[in-house]
Amino acid sequence: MRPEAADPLVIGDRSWQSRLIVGTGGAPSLEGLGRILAESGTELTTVAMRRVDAAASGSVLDVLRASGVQVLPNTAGCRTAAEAVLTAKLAREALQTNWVKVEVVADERTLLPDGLELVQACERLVTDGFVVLPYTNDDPVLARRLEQVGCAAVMPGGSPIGSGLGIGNPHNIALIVEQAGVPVILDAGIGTAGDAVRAMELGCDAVLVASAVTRAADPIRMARAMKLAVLAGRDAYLAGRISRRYWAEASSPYEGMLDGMLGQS
Amino acid sequence: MRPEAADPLVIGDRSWQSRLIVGTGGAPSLEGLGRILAESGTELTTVAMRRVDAAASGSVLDVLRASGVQVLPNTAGCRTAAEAVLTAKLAREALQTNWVKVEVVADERTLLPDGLELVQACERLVTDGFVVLPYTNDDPVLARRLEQVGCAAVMPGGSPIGSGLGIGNPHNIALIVEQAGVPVILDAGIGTAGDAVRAMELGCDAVLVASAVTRAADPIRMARAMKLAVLAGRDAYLAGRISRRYWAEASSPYEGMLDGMLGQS
Amino acid sequence: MRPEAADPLVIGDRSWQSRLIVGTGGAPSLEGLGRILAESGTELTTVAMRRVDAAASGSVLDVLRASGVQVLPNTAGCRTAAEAVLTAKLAREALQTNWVKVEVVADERTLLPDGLELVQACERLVTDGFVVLPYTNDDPVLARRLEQVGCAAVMPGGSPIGSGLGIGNPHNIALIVEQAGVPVILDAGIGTAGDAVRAMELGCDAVLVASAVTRAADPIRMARAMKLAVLAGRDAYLAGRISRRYWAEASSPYEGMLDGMLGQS
Amino acid sequence: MRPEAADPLVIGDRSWQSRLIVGTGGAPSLEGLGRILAESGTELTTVAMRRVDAAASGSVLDVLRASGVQVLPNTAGCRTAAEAVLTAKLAREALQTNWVKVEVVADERTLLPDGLELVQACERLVTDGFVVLPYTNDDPVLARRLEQVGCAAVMPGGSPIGSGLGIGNPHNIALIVEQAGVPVILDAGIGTAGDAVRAMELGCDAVLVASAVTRAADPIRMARAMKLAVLAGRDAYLAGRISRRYWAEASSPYEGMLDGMLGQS
Amino acid sequence: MNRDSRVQLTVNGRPRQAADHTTLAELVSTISDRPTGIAVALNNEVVPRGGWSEISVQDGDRIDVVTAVQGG
Amino acid sequence: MNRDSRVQLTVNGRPRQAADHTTLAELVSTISDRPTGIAVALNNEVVPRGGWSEISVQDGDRIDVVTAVQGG
Amino acid sequence: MNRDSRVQLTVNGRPRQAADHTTLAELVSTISDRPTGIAVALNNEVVPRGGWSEISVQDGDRIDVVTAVQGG
Amino acid sequence: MNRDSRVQLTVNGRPRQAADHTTLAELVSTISDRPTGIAVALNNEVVPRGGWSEISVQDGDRIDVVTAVQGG
Repeated sequence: MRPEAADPLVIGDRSWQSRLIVGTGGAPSLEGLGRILAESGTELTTVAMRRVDAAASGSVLDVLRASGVQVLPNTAGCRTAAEAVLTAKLAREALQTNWVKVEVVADERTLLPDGLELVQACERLVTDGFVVLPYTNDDPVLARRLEQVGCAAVMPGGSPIGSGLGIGNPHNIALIVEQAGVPVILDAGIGTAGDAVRAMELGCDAVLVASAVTRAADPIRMARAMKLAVLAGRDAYLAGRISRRYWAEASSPYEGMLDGMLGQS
Repeated sequence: MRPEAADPLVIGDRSWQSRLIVGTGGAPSLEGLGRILAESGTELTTVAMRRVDAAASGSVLDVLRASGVQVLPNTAGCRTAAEAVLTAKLAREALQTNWVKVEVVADERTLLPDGLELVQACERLVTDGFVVLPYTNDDPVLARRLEQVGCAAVMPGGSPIGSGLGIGNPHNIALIVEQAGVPVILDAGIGTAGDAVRAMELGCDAVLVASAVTRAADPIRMARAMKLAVLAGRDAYLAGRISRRYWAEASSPYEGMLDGMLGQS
Repeated sequence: MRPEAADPLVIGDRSWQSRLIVGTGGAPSLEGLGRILAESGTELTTVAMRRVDAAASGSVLDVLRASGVQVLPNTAGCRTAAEAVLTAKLAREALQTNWVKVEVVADERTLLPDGLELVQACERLVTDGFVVLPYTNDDPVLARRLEQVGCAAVMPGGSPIGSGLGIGNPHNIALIVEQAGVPVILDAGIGTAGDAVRAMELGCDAVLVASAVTRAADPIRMARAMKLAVLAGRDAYLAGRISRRYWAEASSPYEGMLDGMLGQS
Repeated sequence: MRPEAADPLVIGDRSWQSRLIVGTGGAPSLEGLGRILAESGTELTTVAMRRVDAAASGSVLDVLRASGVQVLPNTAGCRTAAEAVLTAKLAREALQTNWVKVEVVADERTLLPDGLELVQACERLVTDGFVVLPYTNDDPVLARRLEQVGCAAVMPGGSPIGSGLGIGNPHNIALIVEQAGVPVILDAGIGTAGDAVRAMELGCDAVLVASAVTRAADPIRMARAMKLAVLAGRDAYLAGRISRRYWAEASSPYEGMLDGMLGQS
Repeated sequence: MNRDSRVQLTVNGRPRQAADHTTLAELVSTISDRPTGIAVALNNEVVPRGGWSEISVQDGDRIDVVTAVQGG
Repeated sequence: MNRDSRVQLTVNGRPRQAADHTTLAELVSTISDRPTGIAVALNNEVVPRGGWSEISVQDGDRIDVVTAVQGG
Repeated sequence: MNRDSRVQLTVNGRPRQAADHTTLAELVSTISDRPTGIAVALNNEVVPRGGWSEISVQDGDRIDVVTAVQGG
Repeated sequence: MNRDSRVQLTVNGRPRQAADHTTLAELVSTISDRPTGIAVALNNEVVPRGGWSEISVQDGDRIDVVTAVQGG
């Protein structure tokens, strides 16, 4: 009678109860990050790989360990397949995980994925034994190609990273969901809880948020909003919404009305 | 640390923890209704007033009593102020409550409220001591007038009753919220959880759903979706979403990138 | 073979070839106004009534006379039915026309019509022999009521005056068009040519623009854009658009494809 | 004073007065096609290449010759770069033109372009001396890549071919326009005149329509609607629309109002 | 004479006869036995439950007995 | 005595004095010389142009002289 | 012997026989008499019109004769 | 002579000198003391932690020491 318990998110050989993935970018502090993760209920979170900064105090890894949240390294910032592959291998060595969220972006203004480089990177990483989750655009054809080269999930963006513009093209997301044989994770562009619900109602299997939570005025509360939003959207998707009607449809019965009581009586 | 506890919905001299009002119309059975109400977490629900049907077995009132949910009679089906006033008085007598959701609709195809009749009905009922919650359209001017005649809340429709078209004009709802000195309850037109979140993110104080839940393929699950959606939307509204940007904004830092590693090195 | 010739806009006992009404407000100068009117092809334009300003040089009436454009006085700025009625009578005396666009707004921030005052003003003016064109909101019920009291057209706003937000609730405009027995003129909120096309495609009989033209960076060019937009929208409405499809539909034939030529041959 | 005369569409070394390209697919008859082309004012139209059908009476080429409209062969139906290249070469031989609209679609349900195959086809055709106009999706990164390999224009789809869903993601089209150094032609998905205006208002240089015209209830009238829509949209884009405002902005002056006349006087 | 002792009513929109001097309480009891949740309008005016036994129906009266149903 | 021969008016919202027996036509001519396009309200009632020369202003009168301006 | 003098082709996707030494020009003329607007691919390579009369089909050849049709 | 015993490196994108025969392990220890969560690329090839103490840096080597940070 607890439906969530029977409805895990499954990617590759792992599964989670939560369908919300939280990116760690933009959190005001490591302490704040820990509270965000806790409130969000997430079980999986992304990190970026960067050169060690000797001046940095504390490590995001300590926070994640304390939170019991699994880590998913990404290749944020990479512009070519070669960079992404190297970054993935460094992440594997540093974090002892063969899971990677592959990002290969084309320019800094849009941070949109470069489809051609992305496919190359994913092919090479799959061959090298990685479990590959690519950040892609909302092109159903590219999503299918990524699945064909062996990706374990596809992560289409709703709109540019950090833009908060939500899901720019719901039709494309629906097309991706319809054809996909692997989980679809809506990534990038989420601005508020309504966007996360929308993604889930379109049939996405999970949602990744970062800036929408970490840069909200009250990140802790927004973390909870997102947790609830993903649950609400999943339930609504499974519950099967009513169809849209041009005209109204009364929810109260006509029988037994007092018509005729007044005036015309 | 339980923010909901500090954030009740207050109308007139009553308050509730839940911001979801569930209309009882359209439920497949009385037993089903009871389960829907329980799953939704609602504390307030609407009923219509009709002539006694001797053939009816069981009463919605028994279900509500068992559920511990408060009853809010409406004047569904009324076409004039006079009909609405009489219906409200009958409801007061039958249900021993001076609360009433006033509906005065103009025609059966759209079930849209008749603003002129509605204002008259509300004025008379307020004078007669009722706590009046009018179902109105999304006109900010009419909403203000209803508040001026003493209504305890305003209940603008998002789109025609039962249409599932969601919030047709978010700008108008935002204008109503901005000016209102009484609670704003989004009523009518909700089709799925995303619409409920949207309403709350616009700043509405509560949401009323009926068909969206009772006529969903799985009403129980949709009831839960709505419960979560209202919580998510409220949290997101209070958390303060990020602003929308035309361009992307990286959530990963640029410092420490491996640029220069490859090719150009 | 010139369909426009057979498709006049008819209101009351007058008719026009152009379905674009241009408000004169906001024009940079009287000379500029003359050029805007000429480029727009309009045959009907609104003016407001104000106390004579002795310092004013030239008069909008001279421009209209030179342009051969008919004048439609409005009651802009009025807040009550009484003010609107007096303003209409002054306009009738000054301009020798019993046509009037009735505006009764509720507040200065939204300039949205006050439905209750509006209906009263229109009833009185119709009784007094005026041809009444009310600026109303997008409520189908109010539009019907205005028609019932004898208005010669209804002029629903797409969004607040001067906002440029376009048509906030196309569904409501469609409902108004569907039920109306008098012409429907989309008034207020038009921001650009696309909004005017949209209005006409929804079945509106005409469009009124003011700020969208007079405050555009290049008002003359925008005047022409609006002229073309109204023609385009009218044609598209009458031509009957294709229906929307979820999937693609090829416009090129499948027969005779070279499939089999390559690879698999 | 005829601005159109000074605002030609320029692609490669050719230029046109009309910014509307009409696809010939779906026309009810060759005679009907001739009238559609005439009414649309187009100067450029697409044809597909297919095996000769001995049973066919008349040829689309005769219609185009009689209309004086230039022909742009496409590679509709091709699924691989190799097919597209061969089809382009056949078109060049048959029609004595080195211009080609390159289509490489990934599947028949969506007819969406296959970005990877498309880039390959375009690269080879540019090298072979073609003037290449690729039908692409709305991904700004892919559009830029196509420009980099030497395409003379880019033709992003608004939504799936023949769907009539309009422009699914205006933000992406705006991003493509902003970065493009070659003309941007909105291709695919146009359903009605409003969509064409929208495309031009986003800054597209031209619009291609086929089904929206040829399959409309009245194709001749819709052809004219599209002609006017493209002109209107171009003018509106160049004229510089007013900005959007949350609140109203009066177009009538406040000075000289009769306030104080009534009631409060 | 027997005929004089009966009155013609409209009850919940339908014609109905009743014995003269029938009280509202008696009439309502033939329609519903719910102790609560019922209201009665006599010629479009609400009659509180406490008054039902004190009012006798009269010829031509219109009586409506209503309750709450699912709706809204 | 001089004082008695003048009246106090409100013209277009501003206080103004005029000689006694001044007609509306005379008053309007000091505000606008347009032969058309003008209307006058005397104490919130429209006075047709034809009546301007027949009506004299009286002390306390409120006169509004309006015309069309750009708007709407 | 008669049999030796014929070749087996695939023309526009369908099997077809032709006399040995048949030129492309002769073959095309049986499919279309348009003087322009036609192109021919021989085994997936375009053959310009000028070469049609100089090339004879050979057994197993695949010939496609295409033209423009409504589309796109 | 002293100079000969030092090598010139690029460490995390910046020039740096080190004593000849310095191992990767020694070099990394000057940058981070984290026992886990660190990876090293030597001339764009990952060197597993187990190999750090067996490899000595050489003149011109490029070494990157990376870890996880907030992002994505």
